[in-house]
Amino acid sequence: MLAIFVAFATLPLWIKGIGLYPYLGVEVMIWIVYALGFNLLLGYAGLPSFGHGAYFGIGAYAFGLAQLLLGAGLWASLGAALAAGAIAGAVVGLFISHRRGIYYALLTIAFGQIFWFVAIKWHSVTRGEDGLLNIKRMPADFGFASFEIQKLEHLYYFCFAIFVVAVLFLWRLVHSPFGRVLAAIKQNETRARFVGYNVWLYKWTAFTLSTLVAGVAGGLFALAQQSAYPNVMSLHQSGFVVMMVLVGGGLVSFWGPVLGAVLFFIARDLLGAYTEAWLLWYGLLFMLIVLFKPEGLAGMLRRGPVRSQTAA
Amino acid sequence: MALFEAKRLHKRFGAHVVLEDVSMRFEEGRLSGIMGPNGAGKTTCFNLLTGRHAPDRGSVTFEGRDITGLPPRKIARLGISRSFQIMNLFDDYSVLDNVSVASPDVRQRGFSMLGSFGEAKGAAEVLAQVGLSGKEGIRAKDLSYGDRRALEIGVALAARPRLLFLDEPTAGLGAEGTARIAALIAELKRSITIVLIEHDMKFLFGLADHIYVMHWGQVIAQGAPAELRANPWVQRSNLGALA
Amino acid sequence: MILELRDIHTFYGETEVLFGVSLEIGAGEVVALLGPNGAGKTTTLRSILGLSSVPSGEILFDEKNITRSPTHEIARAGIGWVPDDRRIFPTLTVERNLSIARKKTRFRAWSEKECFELFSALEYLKHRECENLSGGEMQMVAIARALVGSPGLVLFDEPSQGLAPKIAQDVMRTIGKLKREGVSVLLVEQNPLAALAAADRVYVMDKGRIVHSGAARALTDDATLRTRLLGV
Amino acid sequence: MILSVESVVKQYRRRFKPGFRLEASFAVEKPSIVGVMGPNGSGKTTLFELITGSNVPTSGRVMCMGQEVHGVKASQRDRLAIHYHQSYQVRRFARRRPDFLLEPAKSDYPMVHLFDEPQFNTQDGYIGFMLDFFRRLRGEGRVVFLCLHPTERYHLEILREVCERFVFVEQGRVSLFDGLDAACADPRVAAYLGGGSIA
Repeated sequence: MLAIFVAFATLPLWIKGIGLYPYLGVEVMIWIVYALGFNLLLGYAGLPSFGHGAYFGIGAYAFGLAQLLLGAGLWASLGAALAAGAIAGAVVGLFISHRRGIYYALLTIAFGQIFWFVAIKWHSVTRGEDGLLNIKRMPADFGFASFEIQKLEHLYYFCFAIFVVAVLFLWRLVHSPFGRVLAAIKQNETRARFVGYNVWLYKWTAFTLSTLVAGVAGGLFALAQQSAYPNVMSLHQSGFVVMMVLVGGGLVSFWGPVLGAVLFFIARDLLGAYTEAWLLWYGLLFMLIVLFKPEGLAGMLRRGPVRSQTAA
Repeated sequence: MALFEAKRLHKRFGAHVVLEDVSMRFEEGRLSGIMGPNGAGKTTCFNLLTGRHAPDRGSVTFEGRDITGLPPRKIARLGISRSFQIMNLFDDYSVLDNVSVASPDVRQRGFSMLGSFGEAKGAAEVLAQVGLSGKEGIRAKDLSYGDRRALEIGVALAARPRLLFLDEPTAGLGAEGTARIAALIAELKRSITIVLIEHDMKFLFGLADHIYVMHWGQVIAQGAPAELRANPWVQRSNLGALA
Repeated sequence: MILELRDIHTFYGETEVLFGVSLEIGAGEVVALLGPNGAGKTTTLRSILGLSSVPSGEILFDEKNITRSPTHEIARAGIGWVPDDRRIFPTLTVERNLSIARKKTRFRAWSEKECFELFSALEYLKHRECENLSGGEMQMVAIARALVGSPGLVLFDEPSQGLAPKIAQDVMRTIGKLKREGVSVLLVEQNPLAALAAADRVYVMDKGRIVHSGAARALTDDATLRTRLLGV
Repeated sequence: MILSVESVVKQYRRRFKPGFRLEASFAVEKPSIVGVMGPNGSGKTTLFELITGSNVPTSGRVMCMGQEVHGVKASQRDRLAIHYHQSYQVRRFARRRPDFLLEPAKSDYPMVHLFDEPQFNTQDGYIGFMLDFFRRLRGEGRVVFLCLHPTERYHLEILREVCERFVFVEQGRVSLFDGLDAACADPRVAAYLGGGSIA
């Protein structure tokens, strides 16, 4: 964990040296937060959600609307993003938490599509396909001091701070009794019921937490991009986070999604420089990994048999 | 009053009737057995008694309280625990974690998101009881078959039940494994009320105080082992030869 | 030896059901396999046919190891099967049911005519759809179907189940005829006396193990042993 | 009167020509255990289906506890009579009219139990428990039908031990006998039993 924090903390100092640019770091961190939150659901609770982009998008819109309509500050806008993600997830969770496996996946897709459709059609609020533009980067006010985050470098460190908090929270969460019970439910839902757990409530909570994190990530995204648009809510964007988690090895390691997100953006920028069809190659890689190495990159890096998540 | 009583249970799945007018009483401190040929409805009966399915008609009471149709988690929290015939363990968890997750201690802290998991109170005792001390760190799926059977009972015990249902605890075990489970159950019998489904007649007749015989989804006979064995047709069968 | 089981262990999922079963059947021999419900008789047949996984032990048929062969190869090697639920194609005629079962093995092929000689009733039924047959007639078709597949060994799973006494006796008599034609038979039965009368040797199973083996004659004559093992 | 089969005829048709025909008319007034025998294809299964209400008679009617079985809601018809085949209960009911037009069953628990070829294995001892069960059902005021092909001597012992009356079905005709000896004395039954090799 320390290595990752150090790497990201020093990233602005070396990233140009390897031919990339600092904004990429912001993007990667946002997607790592999003992917880690998603992995709470897929990797730990074993619940496949294929329409997760919706909550990322809801976070982004909430951030933008809070600022543009209500004139909220940075913290309030981020709070709105978090709350919007959590509330949307909590409501959807009511409808899907008694399901599992393929039915769960199908329902999440259906709800994801509904939100995407609303984002496109509800023109008066979301501005349709154009999205919300001119979102400002407000100053980060800590009461005793206030920091401007207009400049990229400042924005970077603001995102880094949220990134650290989110990662620490999620890491703590998966090792808490809640996280362990969630993993137990993934392994054997029936047995968990018969030793007295309210499986439905755990699944609902996991979904809500994961959409809450997606909302925060979406809010940061709106802040970084200075806009919010429906594209991030589409089904294929939702697919990216699934790919990141699976390629990285979220099923066997907490850090899998980190690897997956980094690899995804490197692939986008490096492969993208050579070919328009970089996604095709990335998709092929994804297929190869799912077919031959379902534990993903994290699984490959481990020597010997895969250690159980419980031993950590 | 019996600790647990089921009255006139009926259950059908579509056109398939699995239980018809089944009544059973399990007295405190006794070991009751359920036997019957394949397809007689023994496991369905267990599923109804432990809340996996709700009966279409009939009632189930525990300590005088009506628990008919309650979900498994509520029944489990009242102090009724069960093991499964087809093993139902937390396969990727260690032996210790399997028992810990099943303990009421962890269950009560289950929504704690920032605390630490640790080892549940009493987990070591349960493991000692089922003979798995020293194997705490092994993953459930890496255990030998006999140890998995023992852990299956251990997970049920970890919930500290007052009434323990065991579904074919010796399924697939050879003579040695069966003897180990028999010794374990004989020991458990002294402290808790047990209900046991079993195919192995020698095993069941040696342990049980009262036996229900099921066939066609109904209780076709019941009584103490000696009473059941007195039947002349039973005398001429393998069961008679066990006496 | 036409069939030899050497210490086989069979599992359903992770549950062991056969604990080291060994048995042999000589060429042209009729062997009965008896035991209570759930003793493992049908599982033994399924293991021979490759329908259940046998991770340890060996099954030799006609001196070839068939332990891990797929079922269709085992059938082509010359093992016929008369399942307890018969499994005849209900919408096809008797004749058609037999013709699709025909195959060549190294053993003698039975012609349709020979089958009709064995069960004279079938001759008159050959154009009937099988769903309109009675239980006894279906059993005849199931046996004839095994024979046109040129078997060296036929596995019978409870052939007299659900049959009227007269028909059940006919089926047992057929087994005697097969023996005279050099076909070996493994017979699983609920009715121990009828099976003992038809068999040369007998194995008794209990809880996934063989608990007795010997000449059928000896068990028929030894009433004490028979009562102890079979309850009759 | 627990069960009465009143001039029931079931006429099957094959390609518009009359095919198999079953005729039955009998009554069981008081709780009892009735043995049922007859060659394969003689109509035993059809008879059982007519009694449980899973098969509709061409004419005549089946009355159970004073109710005509086809007048009772299909979902409750198993409270009159139930059919067991080997180890399973079979419940499929013919529905000619929707359930809400039919009357509810007056009985809460089935009064007629039809056991079709239960598997009796001498080795596992369940025979004794099954026979006790039949007797218990009769003791509780119900009627038990036990259909069994006696292929071994102990099958006859079982029938002799528990059955008071016998029904013999052959080629669509139903005959009643009081006691096993009376039944065996009938030449058709003797022929069915295969010439005394087990009797």
